[in-house]
Amino acid sequence: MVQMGRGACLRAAAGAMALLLPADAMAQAAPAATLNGANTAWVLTATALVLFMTLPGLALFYGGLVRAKNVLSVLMHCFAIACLASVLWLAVAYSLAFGQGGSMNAWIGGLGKAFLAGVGTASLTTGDIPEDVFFMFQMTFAIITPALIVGAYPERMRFAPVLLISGLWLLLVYAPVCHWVWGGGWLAGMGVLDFAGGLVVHATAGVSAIVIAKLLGSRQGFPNELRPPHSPSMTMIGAAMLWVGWYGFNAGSALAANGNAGMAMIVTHTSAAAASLTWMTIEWIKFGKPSLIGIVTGMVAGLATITPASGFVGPAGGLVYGVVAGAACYWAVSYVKHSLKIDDSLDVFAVHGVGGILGILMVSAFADPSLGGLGLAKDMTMGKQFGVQLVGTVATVAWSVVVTFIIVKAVNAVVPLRATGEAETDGLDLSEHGERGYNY
Amino acid sequence: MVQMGRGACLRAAAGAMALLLPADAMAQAAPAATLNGANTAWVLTATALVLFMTLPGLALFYGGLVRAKNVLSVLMHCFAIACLASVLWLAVAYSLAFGQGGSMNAWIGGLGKAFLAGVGTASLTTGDIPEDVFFMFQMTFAIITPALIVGAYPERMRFAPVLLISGLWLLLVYAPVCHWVWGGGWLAGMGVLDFAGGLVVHATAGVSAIVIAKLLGSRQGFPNELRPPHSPSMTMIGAAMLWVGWYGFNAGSALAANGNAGMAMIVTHTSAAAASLTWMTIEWIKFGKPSLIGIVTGMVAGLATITPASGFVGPAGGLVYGVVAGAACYWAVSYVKHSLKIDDSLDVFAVHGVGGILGILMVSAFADPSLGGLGLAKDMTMGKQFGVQLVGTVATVAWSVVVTFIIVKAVNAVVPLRATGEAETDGLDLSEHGERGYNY
Amino acid sequence: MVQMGRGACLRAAAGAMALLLPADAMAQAAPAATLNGANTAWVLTATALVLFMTLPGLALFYGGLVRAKNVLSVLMHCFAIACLASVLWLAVAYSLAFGQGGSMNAWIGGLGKAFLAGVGTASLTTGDIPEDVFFMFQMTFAIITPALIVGAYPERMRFAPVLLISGLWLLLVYAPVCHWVWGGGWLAGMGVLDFAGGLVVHATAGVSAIVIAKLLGSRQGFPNELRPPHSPSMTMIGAAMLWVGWYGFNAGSALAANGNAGMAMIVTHTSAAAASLTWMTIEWIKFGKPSLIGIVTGMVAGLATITPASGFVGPAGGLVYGVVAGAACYWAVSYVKHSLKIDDSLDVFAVHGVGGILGILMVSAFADPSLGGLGLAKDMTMGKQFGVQLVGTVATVAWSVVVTFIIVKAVNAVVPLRATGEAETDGLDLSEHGERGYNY
Amino acid sequence: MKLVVAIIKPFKLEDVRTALGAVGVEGLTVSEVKGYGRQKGQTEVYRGAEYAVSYVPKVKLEVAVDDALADRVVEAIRDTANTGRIGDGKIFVFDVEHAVRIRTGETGTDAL
Amino acid sequence: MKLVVAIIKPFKLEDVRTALGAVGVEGLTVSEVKGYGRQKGQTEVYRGAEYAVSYVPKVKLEVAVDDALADRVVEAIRDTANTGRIGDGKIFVFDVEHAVRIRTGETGTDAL
Amino acid sequence: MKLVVAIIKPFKLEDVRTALGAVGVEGLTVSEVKGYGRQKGQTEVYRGAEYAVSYVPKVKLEVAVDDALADRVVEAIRDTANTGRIGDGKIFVFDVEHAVRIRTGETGTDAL
Ligand SMILES: Nc1ncnc2c1ncn2[C@@H]1O[C@H](COP(=O)(O)OP(=O)(O)O)[C@@H](O)[C@H]1O
Ligand SMILES: Nc1ncnc2c1ncn2[C@@H]1O[C@H](COP(=O)(O)OP(=O)(O)O)[C@@H](O)[C@H]1O
Ligand SMILES: Nc1ncnc2c1ncn2[C@@H]1O[C@H](COP(=O)(O)OP(=O)(O)O)[C@@H](O)[C@H]1O
Repeated sequence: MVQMGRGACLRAAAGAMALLLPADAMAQAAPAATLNGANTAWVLTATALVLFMTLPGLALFYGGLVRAKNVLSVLMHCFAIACLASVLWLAVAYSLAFGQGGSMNAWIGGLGKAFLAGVGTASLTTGDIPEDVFFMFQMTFAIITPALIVGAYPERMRFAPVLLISGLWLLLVYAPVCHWVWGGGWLAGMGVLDFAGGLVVHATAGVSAIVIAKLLGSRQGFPNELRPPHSPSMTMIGAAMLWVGWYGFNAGSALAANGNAGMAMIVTHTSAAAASLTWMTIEWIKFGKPSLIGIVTGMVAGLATITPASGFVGPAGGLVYGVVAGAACYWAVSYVKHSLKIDDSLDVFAVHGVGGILGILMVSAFADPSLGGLGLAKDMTMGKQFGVQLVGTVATVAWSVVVTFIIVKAVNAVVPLRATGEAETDGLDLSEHGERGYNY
Repeated sequence: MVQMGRGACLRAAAGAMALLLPADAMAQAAPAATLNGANTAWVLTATALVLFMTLPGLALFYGGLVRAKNVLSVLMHCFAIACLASVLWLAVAYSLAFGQGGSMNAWIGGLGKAFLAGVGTASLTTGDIPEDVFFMFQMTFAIITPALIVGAYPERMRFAPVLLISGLWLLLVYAPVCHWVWGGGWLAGMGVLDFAGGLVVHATAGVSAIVIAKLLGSRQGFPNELRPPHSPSMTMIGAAMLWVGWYGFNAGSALAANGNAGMAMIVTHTSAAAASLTWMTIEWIKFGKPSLIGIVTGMVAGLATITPASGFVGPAGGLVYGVVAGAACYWAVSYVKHSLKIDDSLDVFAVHGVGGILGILMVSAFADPSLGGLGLAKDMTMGKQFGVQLVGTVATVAWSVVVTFIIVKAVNAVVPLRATGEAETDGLDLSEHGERGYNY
Repeated sequence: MVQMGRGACLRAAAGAMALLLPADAMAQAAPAATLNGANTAWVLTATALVLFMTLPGLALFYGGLVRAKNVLSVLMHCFAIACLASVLWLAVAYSLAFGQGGSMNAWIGGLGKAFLAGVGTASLTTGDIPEDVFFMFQMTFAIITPALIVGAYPERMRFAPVLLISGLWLLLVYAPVCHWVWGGGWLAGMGVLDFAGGLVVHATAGVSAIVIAKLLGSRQGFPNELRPPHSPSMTMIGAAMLWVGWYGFNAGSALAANGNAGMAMIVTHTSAAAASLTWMTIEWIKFGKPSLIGIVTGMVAGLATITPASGFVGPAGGLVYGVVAGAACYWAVSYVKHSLKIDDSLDVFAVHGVGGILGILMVSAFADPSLGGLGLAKDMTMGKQFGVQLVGTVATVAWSVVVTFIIVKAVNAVVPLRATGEAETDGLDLSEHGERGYNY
Repeated sequence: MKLVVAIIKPFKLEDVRTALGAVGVEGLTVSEVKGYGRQKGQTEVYRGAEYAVSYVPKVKLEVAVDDALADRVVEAIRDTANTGRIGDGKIFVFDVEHAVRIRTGETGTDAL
Repeated sequence: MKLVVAIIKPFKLEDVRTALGAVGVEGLTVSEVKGYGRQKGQTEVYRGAEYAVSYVPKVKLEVAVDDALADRVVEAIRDTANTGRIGDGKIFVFDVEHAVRIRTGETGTDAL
Repeated sequence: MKLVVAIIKPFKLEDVRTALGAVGVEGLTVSEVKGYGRQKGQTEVYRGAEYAVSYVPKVKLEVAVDDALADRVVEAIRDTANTGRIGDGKIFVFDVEHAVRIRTGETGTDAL
């Protein structure tokens, strides 16, 4: 059977824990497990890489795409969300996602690990790394996921609702779905394959993004008077950091420094490269001018799409993933903007939502050894696995849509989401944060 | 007893060496120690992370805060200091800090390890990592500490004195204090707790900064005609890099890839997040507009403050550290600027000095298991530990003030510190370096 | 005998493989080799560091040096080359470089490992790390080397030939030379010392750069109406990232987390620092104004020069390397620009070509224990080693010149290399990519 | 010939240009300026200190037109750039003694 | 009405604005320009090659004033912007035919 | 005295300055502007959507000269800035009522 990455590790760990012991006795209760320093070293490194994806990677990627008068507000969104998510993760969200939920465990973890109760420096879990290291690694995922959604609402949402929505979303959307898939919940039980977050990260964020964008309304002048990104270089810097950091995201999800991590890195990298070249080629053919914004958008599409599959497919699978991702997300961007006319401003749904879901569904084929994959889950056939993946997708999408809808409505009842027309004209940097991006 | 991090490791190693052997026979003389590859891998990584904090992290953090006409001079200061400190570290400073000082060893290491004499690729020290790796890791601390002081004197100090002061300061302030605390000196002997540099890094730099700022005088127009930071985005990029790099700084200081490193990373991260949110909240309440510069300044405060405690306190301690750091440093910034009227331009003292000292003193409480800490040093009580921490603080502050004062006076006698009024008006980029920051 | 780094490891591995087994049986056939997780963790990390050198490091370093109207085109070159090289590396180039070439093995590897055929997650090679990890690490070298050449032709070459030339160059220049030196080819057989790529990376790129620059012709107004770099800060950010990433490049080339990696890091760092200070001092003496662009150019010179020697020389050697690199490359920049009058616009030859070759030749002296080195290859004397190094240099230079010349001529016959005068005036950002760098 | 110079709020630029097109203006020149006047700049905060920014970003439009058209151009700008709030800006009209189209050497109204 | 245009050294801007306030000027428009003249730009160095930058950053001030005030405005600028060193800049005065405040439609001196 | 204002293509700036030097101009002021006219801006593409940029970067030159020199200055600009393609730009001449050199207080032609 293929090595199943984080999902499997956690299910095993969670199961053992449920049966055997109170949390604070955990380290002793798993006598076979001894610390693997090498794996720990790699996961510590991967944690730094994934934090780097949000701060400053994603912030710059998004910041360069907006107009100069809103650049700081976007950086601020990413930064403040990172801080807020970190505190919430420590307080309760980690426990909800990875704790023991008792009778509710199929749906949600309990509060037993709130504030890391019972987790000492000697606690090991998920195989052979310290649980505190695993906690940190997972925290960086909980940071980037709500931050991805920032791309849906820049240039017009006020700052207070940004924080309220993000915080609630982390607790009510991210934590449960994370538990279902990686925390030993019902999707894990069905054998869903999601190596590094196609459902947990990209589908949740992408789907919620389009819901928020729809409810919030478009920016002034959308879609005819769009302005080009104020700083494509800033966007490229962010994109490059995302690429590098994604090594930690995907190869780190192997939770081990071995050939599996290496292969995850290879397919991640390959998909990014192939998707970039695909997007570039489409633009070249269509407009005669392949753009920098285009190639890096393709890169993100390639990375988001391979994420759920990165521990399961082989190099050829990585190539196919990249080509499909580049083409599908290219098409989705136009579709959302011009057919649905939704101002999901930085294309979070088209890139992360579409990419993540595509990656989840395709994995049932490309994980199969016949297509160069490393193998499906035990006792699975392509068809059966596809069914499981589909169930996971539908459930994740439905939950994300409904809960995000409720959150947005509730927050809007307390604080109006939308900046005034004048604040929007002046730019959020000045109106919300009292600063200007460029004082040259 | 709590695992004591670098300080303890080094004391042990230094002690053994002093008793047993000439330096070049060291590897053989510690037969029990065998290379731990995992720990080595993590410290190599941490070394890269800490270099990244200075180049480009800190340089950008500071560069964005000054006016556009001085941005290159600030980048240049950080870069040139990094180069100079590296060469000096290799030449003598490492030996002064971590070498054997013989009868003077309480105060200063000797010159026995100048130019790494006797340290081969097979030498192990400080537990189970190669001494050359330890040397490199420590070098990155010796790089960032004098670079922190750059924030005290930008926009008006000439370049030659920047180099002279920084070089002398490394040898006369940093190296001795580092020896006292981490190199087996008198403060180590007293059992002072300073995991990753509250005294060695932040207190020395912060206190020296305000001395230099006072002696140098204020920028033209201070404090009424201050200009806002020319590029808050640049500052945010730098801040984000500092955060990521700080994982190496603090969790790397565990010198091991284990749960201790993981916990150090958690409390570091938590303090940063909590301090950021605290600073943001204060600004929000006071001005109605939480700023990007504000939140990232809070972040640095949180990180500087937790640094000495990062190997000793638990997650709740990290939260408290962050809240205290955010509030105290916020207050200190105004106090220095408006009450003391000292133009410590980028608030090095208010953030690093105040934060570092606070962190050192608070550790005596928060390291205690009763407050969720991992334990005090052997045979210590909270009160006794506080006494030791206080002695360490007073000694470090006094030494930094006196020696920095002498260095500044001496250098000023040779080369005038201050740029001419015209050079200041034109900006140091053109007048000192013949370049302009923005040729758009 | 000194530990010989990647070259030796690969030769050994390649030799064993040639004798014993078909590639897909490799893992089993080397029973003694078991996975070293610590080394794997470090090489995974180093891989991320080296990717970071190109994206965004090198891209920014180069992007800041051109005029504002061409900045995006330079970033695009680096990004697209990275993607293209990645796909080619997977498809055939890795196999050409590191595969078994059978009877042609002295010259080129075969196609046996095309698309990683036969390489699973369990395959080990080159000592004790998984071959897929080794493949990824090497890929990042194959990405940066053609990207280095971008500096020869910015602001005037069209985008299609950039891709064509880069792709062909990777296959026809990089892959063979890489095989000769690191893949068990004829230079490896002679005992050439090239730890991390003086010949393979810097000499090939530097020499090819000047050939392309010569054939392409100069930018309008060269050399009298040169414009200063449009963003020295951007260049400095890139430079700093290069420095940090170079830790992975050189210390990662030890393929192990041990004292050798540590020493490689030390000499790498030392050479960078010394070369920076040397360049700065020359400018200071000559113009009275040491510049930021100057100091970071010195840094790159120091890093390129130490690269081939980084696993072989000691700290003092690192210092000497740095000083020589700073002075020699400083001189070479002027020589190429003003005497040869070749518009190798960002000085690729003067810095990488001259630096890489210098480093290769000097290693025969400085690897010797008498000069603080870690030892020459077995049975070598300084003189004999120098002969070998010279042969390697002449062969690499000759091959690079001839093959690059042919590639350029061939591509130019299909697609004219040069942008029209008007496109050059407007800037390549708009004319080739339909974007502008700065929309403030 | 006259040169009509208008200092307006940046976000009104597109409306004004459209309006000018409607009255027959085919070319104009735009630059970014900073204005000081009744309208005060926003307040910026920097590490706990608040300070006022005296200058407000404005756009300056320069349109050379035939004497006959000048009044309609002034009117068109006034009507479209108006928001009724302070800081809407000013229009100044100058006499142009001589005009040349560089490409053709045409002068006077033909140069426009 | 007159338009007084002054090209001054950037660091003198605040002093000049204050001085103009003292003589009764309530609004003005500022833009960044590059000047070429007797004052030479600083020398920049790029990788071993030195080259002169011909242009010097200057600030351009435009103040529309009532005829009666024009001379005092010119004087105020001259006195405050003066450092006695080359490159202090120039003042030019133009005749304004017509002025309109966009917000209210007021014209002439009322527009200021 | 006259003020000659020219809107030209940026890459012609150096040539024009040299030509002006040849006819005796010793100082001038330059600013960056965006032009709207017959010449259309380039098309930009953003994530699959193409849109036209209406404005073209131009450089604005302002040269104050003695009446006697004005015609030669206009001619020099016209001849050097000309590429024969649309978008070459315009020259406008205005009357200057008064000029002052800030450093010395010299007025009129002496101020230049
Ligand atoms: N006397 C003046 N001369 C030149 N420009 C002026 C003058 N007064 C105002 N302006 C310009 O007009 C803009 C708007 O003026 P302001 O006094 O703020 O409001 P309003 O246009 O409603 O009177 C200013 O920002 C400035 O650019
Ligand atoms: N003939 C001119 N027309 C327009 N602007 C000019 C002219 N001469 C000088 N200037 C402007 O005035 C500035 C100062 O002129 P300069 O000759 O350097 O010194 P000074 O003002 O002391 O005579 C120049 O930088 C330029 O912007
Ligand atoms: N009526 C006008 N008033 C002011 N500036 C104008 C006017 N018409 C054109 N311009 C300026 O002249 C530039 C060139 O004009 P354009 O119509 O493109 O070509 P041409 O100069 O060949 O007629 C424009 O970009 C604009 O800056």
